[in-house]
Amino acid sequence: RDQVQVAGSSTVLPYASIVAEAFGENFDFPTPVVESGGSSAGLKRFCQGVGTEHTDVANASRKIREKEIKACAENGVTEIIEVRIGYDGIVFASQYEGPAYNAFTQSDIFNALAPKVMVDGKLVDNPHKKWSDFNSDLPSEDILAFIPGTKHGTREVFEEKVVAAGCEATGAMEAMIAGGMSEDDAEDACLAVMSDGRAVDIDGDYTETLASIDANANGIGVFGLAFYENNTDKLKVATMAGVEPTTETISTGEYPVSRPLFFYVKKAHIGVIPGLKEYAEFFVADEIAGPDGPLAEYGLVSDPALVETQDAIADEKIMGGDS
Amino acid sequence: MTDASLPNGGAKSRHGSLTSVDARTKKRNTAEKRFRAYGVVAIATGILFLMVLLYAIITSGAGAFQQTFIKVPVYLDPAKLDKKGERNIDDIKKVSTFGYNPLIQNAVLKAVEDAGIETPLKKSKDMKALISASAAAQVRSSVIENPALIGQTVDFKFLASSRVDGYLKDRVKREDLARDKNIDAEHLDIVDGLMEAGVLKKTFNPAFIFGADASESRAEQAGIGVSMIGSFFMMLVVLFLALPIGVAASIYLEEFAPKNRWTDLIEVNISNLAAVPSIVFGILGLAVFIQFIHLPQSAPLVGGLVLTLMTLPTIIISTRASLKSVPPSIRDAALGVGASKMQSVFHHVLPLAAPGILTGTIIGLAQALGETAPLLLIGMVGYIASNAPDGIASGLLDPNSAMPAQIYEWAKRADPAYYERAWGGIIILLIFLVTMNTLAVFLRRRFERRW
Amino acid sequence: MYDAPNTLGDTVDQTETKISARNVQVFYGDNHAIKDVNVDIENKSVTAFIGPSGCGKSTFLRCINRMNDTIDICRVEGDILLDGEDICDKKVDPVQLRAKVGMVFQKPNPFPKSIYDNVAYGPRIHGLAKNKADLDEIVEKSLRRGAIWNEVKDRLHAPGTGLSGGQQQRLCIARAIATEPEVLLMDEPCSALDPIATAQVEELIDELRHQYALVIVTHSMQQAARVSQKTAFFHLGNLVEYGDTSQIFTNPKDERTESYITGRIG
Amino acid sequence: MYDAPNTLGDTVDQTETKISARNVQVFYGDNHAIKDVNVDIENKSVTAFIGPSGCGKSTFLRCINRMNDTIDICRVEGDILLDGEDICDKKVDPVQLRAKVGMVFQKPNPFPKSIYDNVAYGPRIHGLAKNKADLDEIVEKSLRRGAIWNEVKDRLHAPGTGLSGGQQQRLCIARAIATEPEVLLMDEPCSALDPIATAQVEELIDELRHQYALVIVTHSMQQAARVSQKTAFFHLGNLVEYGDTSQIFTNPKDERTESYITGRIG
Amino acid sequence: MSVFWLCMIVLAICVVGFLFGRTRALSSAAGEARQLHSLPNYYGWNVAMKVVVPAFGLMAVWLIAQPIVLESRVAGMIPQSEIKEGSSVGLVMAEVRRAASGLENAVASGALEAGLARDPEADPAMISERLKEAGQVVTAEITQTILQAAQAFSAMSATANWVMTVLVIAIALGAAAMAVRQSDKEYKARNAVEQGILALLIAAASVAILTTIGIVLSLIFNTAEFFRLYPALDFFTLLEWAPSFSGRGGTSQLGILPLLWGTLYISFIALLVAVPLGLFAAIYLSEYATPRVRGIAKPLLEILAGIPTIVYGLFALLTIGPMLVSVFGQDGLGWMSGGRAVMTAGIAMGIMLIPFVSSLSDDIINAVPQAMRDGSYGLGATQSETIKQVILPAALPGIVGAILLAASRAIGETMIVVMGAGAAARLSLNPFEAMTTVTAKIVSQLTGDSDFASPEALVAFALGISLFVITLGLNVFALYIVRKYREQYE
Ligand SMILES: Nc1ncnc2c1ncn2[C@@H]1O[C@H](COP(=O)(O)OP(=O)(O)OP(=O)(O)O)[C@@H](O)[C@H]1O
Ligand SMILES: Nc1ncnc2c1ncn2[C@@H]1O[C@H](COP(=O)(O)OP(=O)(O)OP(=O)(O)O)[C@@H](O)[C@H]1O
Ligand SMILES: [Mg+2]
Ligand SMILES: [Mg+2]
Ligand SMILES: O=P([O-])([O-])[O-]
Repeated sequence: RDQVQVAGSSTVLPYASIVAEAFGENFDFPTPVVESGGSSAGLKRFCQGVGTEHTDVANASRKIREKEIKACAENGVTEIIEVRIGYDGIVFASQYEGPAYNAFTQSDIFNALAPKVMVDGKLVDNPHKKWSDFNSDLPSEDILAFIPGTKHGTREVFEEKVVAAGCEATGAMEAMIAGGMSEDDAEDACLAVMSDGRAVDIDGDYTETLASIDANANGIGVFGLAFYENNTDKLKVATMAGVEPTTETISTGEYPVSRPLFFYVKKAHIGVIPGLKEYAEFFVADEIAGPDGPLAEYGLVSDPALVETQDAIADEKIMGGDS
Repeated sequence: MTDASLPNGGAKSRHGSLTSVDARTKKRNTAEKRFRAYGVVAIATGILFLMVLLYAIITSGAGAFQQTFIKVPVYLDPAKLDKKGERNIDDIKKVSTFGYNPLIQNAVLKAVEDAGIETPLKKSKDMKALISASAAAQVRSSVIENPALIGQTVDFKFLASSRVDGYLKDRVKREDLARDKNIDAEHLDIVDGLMEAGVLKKTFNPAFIFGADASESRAEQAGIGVSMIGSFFMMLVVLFLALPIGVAASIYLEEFAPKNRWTDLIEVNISNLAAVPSIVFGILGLAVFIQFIHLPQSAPLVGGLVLTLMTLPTIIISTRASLKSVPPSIRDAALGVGASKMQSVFHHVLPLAAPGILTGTIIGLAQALGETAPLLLIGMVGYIASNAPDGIASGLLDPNSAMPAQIYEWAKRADPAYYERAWGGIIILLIFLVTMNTLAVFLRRRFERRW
Repeated sequence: MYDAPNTLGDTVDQTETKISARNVQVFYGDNHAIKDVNVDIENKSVTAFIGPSGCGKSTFLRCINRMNDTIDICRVEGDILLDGEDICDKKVDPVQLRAKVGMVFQKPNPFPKSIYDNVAYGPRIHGLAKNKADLDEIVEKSLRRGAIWNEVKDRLHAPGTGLSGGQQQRLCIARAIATEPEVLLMDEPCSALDPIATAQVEELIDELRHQYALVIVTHSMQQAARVSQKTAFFHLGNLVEYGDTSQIFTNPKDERTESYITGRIG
Repeated sequence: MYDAPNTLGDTVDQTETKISARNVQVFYGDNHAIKDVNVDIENKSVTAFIGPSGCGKSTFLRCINRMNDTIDICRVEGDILLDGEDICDKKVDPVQLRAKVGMVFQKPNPFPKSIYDNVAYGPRIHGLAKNKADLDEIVEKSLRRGAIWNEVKDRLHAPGTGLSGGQQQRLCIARAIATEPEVLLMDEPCSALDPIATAQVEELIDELRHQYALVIVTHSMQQAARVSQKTAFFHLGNLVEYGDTSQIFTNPKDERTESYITGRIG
Repeated sequence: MSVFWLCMIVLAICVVGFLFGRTRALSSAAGEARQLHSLPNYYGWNVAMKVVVPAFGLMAVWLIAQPIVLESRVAGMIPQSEIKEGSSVGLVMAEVRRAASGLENAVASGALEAGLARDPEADPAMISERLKEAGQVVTAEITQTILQAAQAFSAMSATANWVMTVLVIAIALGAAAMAVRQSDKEYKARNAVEQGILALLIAAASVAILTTIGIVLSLIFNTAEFFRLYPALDFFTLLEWAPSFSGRGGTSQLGILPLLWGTLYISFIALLVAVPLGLFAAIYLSEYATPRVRGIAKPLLEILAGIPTIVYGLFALLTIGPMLVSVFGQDGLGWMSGGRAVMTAGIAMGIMLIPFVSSLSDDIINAVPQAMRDGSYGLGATQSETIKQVILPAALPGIVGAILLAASRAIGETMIVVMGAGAAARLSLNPFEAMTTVTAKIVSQLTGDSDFASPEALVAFALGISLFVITLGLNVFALYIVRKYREQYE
């Protein structure tokens, strides 16, 4: 095998494909093959062993987990280089011509979608039917949200950074604990989303969310920033807690909903698979992953700590080790 | 002996004139007409759905076959491209595509100025939005191929960026531009001007049919050709493995295998394999072909093998059904003149079962041609921008994608230009399918007969 | 015991015409199988079609209940009148026609169903039985008349295709008479039967004759002589001679007929 | 013209046994179709099987070339020796057996191929023709012997399934003799044939007898008397009587035989 | 000698053997083919078969075994110290192989002298430099051990190749000679060849069995792992499907029942659309339509099976869904709240499945002998009565097969479900509600973001096995039905 083999997250895939293409154009190495298939599947193949029949790089839209590292090690994949390439902003958008969903807070989303909410200081079964039922600034439209399905890592971010935050902000969490729940249970309960059809899980991709929004004027959808930026003719974005999602607000951390993107390199393959190290270095080079590079242009929120990452790759620094 | 009593007159009264239809016959005839009408309705419904789908596909995808190009002369500045001036290929190679961008942007700006277009965009960097990011690579590779070009002004035909292309195809509207950070209204003024000047043209784009995939940011460059070759090789593998293996297995099970619990089990098991979700075949393929047999990843050969396993049940089920429907008297006739069982099967039964076998093949291959999920696990879905393979071996073993996978990828990508390409890809996939089917349908017609 | 031709049973006096064919031509593709045949078949009598193999007897027989419609390459011209009505008329429903004009085929073709269902099939579709008991009775009666009841009464629910050749033939006869047609066309109904069974079927034919018109194709001159009142002799697609059976067998007008019945042409 | 039984042709002097069946039993599922049959069939002679419809003639005939193997529910017990070798032996290749023991089935079953290919099939798979011309010759000769050449010579490439019933029957006879078997089993070969064609086929049988062993099933006592040297009478699955044809027809030992040939039991 | 040429030589021996076998058999019968036991060509094929099978068999075994044996021997030469931390013998061996092939290629292209390439004392740095110049891919500096290993590897594989070539050719020739000697007029060549073909047929049939074994094996270990992490009882009895992310602890509810219900419901609706439409279409095509209409309509319908499912998914989402909502939604009957519903997906899937039923059934119906139809028409049955009562029962096994195939496809479909019916699992009787299927969840859990060692991801395998067992049950039932009602014509 003489090309680098990459597999994993479909969120990272667009960026990886841009890099792979440029890599193929500028180096004599063959263009790497970048497969999609999901973070989990990518890491699983990555961890299946060392050797040419296994992939060299795994893209992931989340950090590798402890259990996975352990599984990797059991198969002999002990040295892994972790590379954070930047952040994915997660935005709330709706039909451009649709109702005026211009500004949300975490509490709004919680009030709209959680099964139990605070009404007049009491924890009750969610009585809200329309957005305006709890926030008069929002349009008087039936609540309908297209949220990522449970397969997506975005769902986790959505639950923790939006729903749970709203839970806390509205005081629902306190009320739950006061109602006799343990703190852990209350935290879990805070993540719940109603399943009566107002929150529609989308297991597919953002295109599917977009199609759903197209078919439902009153719906709001959860998108990646890059996807939104490419479809501004159809979508309008809402601010979250008063902050407009842009690459700048996300990279400064002002905008609250985002997640880091990673790729993992199998160190044992460096020096065996031609071009592997060069690819990894190229990926995080300033020209590519910097704030003016093509990745940022496409919608990646570039990592302020990019230099550290570049150094780490140059040194082939592995996770949890110091070699 | 025989019952001597005659039927008592009932028979006569039952039959009237032939032209006057009695009530019961009327009822039966309406039932008949109704039955026949169901058939017509069923076929009409099927074809109506087909037409609706085809209409949707063609209207959404036709645009993908045209592309906007910009023709500009580019000055290949030696000061930028070969600082040492030695025309040493290694030095030239050191200049990356990023180094070529300014040259191209300058050239476009010059073309804009030459065309006499009034625009507030004066900087060459502003021209970036007009042309495809592929331009730099295009220039770089022609320079590397022929370093002598350095220092000359060479005419290039660049792809316009997907937004410009979208503007010409009415996908990008001026009203929406305020929010689009990729392109501004002023750019569109330039586009209008360049079009008038004949520098910018929308023409048929063979690269869509023959080209390779491109990255997310270059929708205008992407083509389905290479993945079509991937599909082609996979279909070859499927056809040359699934058809013979499927037919052979069916012949064994239907004609030779002893009829006992074991073969019952196998029979049920085969029907059951048809119900195994295709992605599970992907899991199997990854484990067996890649991790156990060490075949290369992302290879059409592996894809073909996985799809073969997936298609086998379809072919086996249809073949067995048609073998079963050959009347036993034909077999007896052959055995009676001293043909062996094998000969009777191959000479008589198989030709009579051929239409059903071919139908199974048509449907099985159609399914295989359109399948994505198992390819996800053996690495054929994603960004696989290989070049067209240069032989059968490399066609089978080099990384490649497949048409449905390519379409599926495109449909997910953010740039709306990809959406159009996805439908365009579907058109090509269907043409591919129809070509494949035509052959089989033609063969099937030759074998059809009633006895 | 099978000696010179003689006519068994009483003669039927009425000579009402049941079926009359006028200038019937049949083509299989280019093959001109029936050439300009004119014939009047009488009601309440048995007409025998004789002639060498391949001369067109079955083809003509199949015209009478329009079974040739089912053969794509087959084209029928001319008129065939049943009770004065043209059966080829567009208004005529072939289904009704076939209910009136039953047929026993040359090759026995039992349905792949039980023996019972084979016989019950016709009565069921024509609604001849009011209830199960009625149907059972019809089935039993038909099988008895078809001279096969004794052989199958213990296996009525075994498949009809598992019978011997002659049994299948009788089953098909039973099946045909179960629908009580007015005209019964029988294409070599006794070809696979032993003499006794043949005699039983002939008895059935003679019995049916009192009510219906029957046309039988046979290769046995004796049989024709025994059971039929009229005989038609076909040769190479032509109806060579048609007349009273006794006349045909004792005093044929055409020399081809004579040659055939004396065994000189085939 | 069809008068009392008499044996046509010269008698053959050798009485070598070609086939001998010992305690043959056949079951179709629970149906005991052949009961303990013992019989010796002589070489270079014609043996006729007679008996009422459904008595097991076809079944027994099919045992001789193991065609019953193809019926799932059919079970054969006992020994059948061909030239002293047990044909049911595991070592015996049924294919070779069937090439030696040809068969004409009761229901004509031409292949859905051209008439030519129907006949040429056997010679082709047995390598009987060196070249095309040879094959043409074999086909023509077989069709001539099958008394059908004149009717089909202009349409050799038309499908065999488009023939009339009697023509199909003769085609199947031609197909069977084209492979030149040593033993020929014919299940009612003349059932759909007119007297002339029947006479031609009988002539063929008589001709073949000088070289081969033939077994024919027939319902025509006259035919049995005309062509066969030995006759076996089956009844309800039993071989009731077996002996010289002349003896069986003139002086039957068993009263069932007598009843049958005089037309009393069926 | 390359494998390709070796194959060619074997094939050549095969052809020659074929001719010899044939000729010898013929001459043993003095040129009279009829004296032979089998047709002359069978003698030829007999020889060909007897050459190909052992020769290629040996070659295959050798080619599989050689690298294993050689690598284990070469691997023995590599000291443990040479294998870096985190690397493996496999990776080092990959380097050895690459170096070996680099050396060979370089020698072949003349960039390196053969003597130098074989010199174990050669300077590895120099060698790698030369190799790079020769355009060979070398990734790391070649160390002395690797170079020596590579040289040994080259040498050994050259010898091994040579031995294999000789052995294979010898076996081919020997087998050919033996088989040709066998070719006597008494020899049962046809039986031998047919035995060979039968073996091939059996091998083909066992592919299906091996596939099953493979599927079960590839699912079973992960399933076991899943049941270690998650109680089986919950999996089979919980009425809820709500996976959460394992990062947060075990609050996932992974009950298969709602998914199973969705699967059956959606498939049922799909079949409700596809079976009547497909069956009536098949009946019309085979019994009523003119050959012209049939010749056009049948292939047209078959295109439906080849349209990518993503198109059906979009069609469901954008056309069928809104259409249903306008009738059954809030503005209409009020049964439907969103476009995504069991109905939506079921209808789209049904359309896709029409040709599965129509085309296969059409062929089977067409194969029912005309005599059956004649028998029925002769009794005065109408065409529809004939079809319903004679033809369909006779064609039953094939039609059930076709329907099963359609059902299987419905069960295995994902894209249409995800886009048409949604991703949320629900247990409800209302066909206008969103539900999802087992297959859709297998795909999404397998391609999702959750930790691959977590029950949320592993559940995909358990779902796969459960579905396998359940469909097996359905198939057994179908077989039973077919056996019971089958009517076998002659
Ligand atoms: N395939 C079969 N399955 C079950 N029973 C059968 C089958 N074939 C024949 N039989 C039965 O076996 C018995 C003998 O049948 P066989 O066909 O041998 O009769 P036959 O003497 O040839 O009669 P015929 O003169 O009518 O042809 C009959 O009772 C018949 O019903
Ligand atoms: N389906 C067909 N296609 C083409 N030709 C046919 C078809 N059926 C019959 N023929 C031809 O038409 C002519 C008359 O056939 P028909 O079946 O009427 O003969 P028949 O008198 O019934 O003969 P038999 O006594 O042998 O049954 C024959 O030459 C025959 O070959
Ligand atoms: Mg006839
Ligand atoms: Mg019989
Ligand atoms: O494909 P994802 O893992 O990014 O959802």
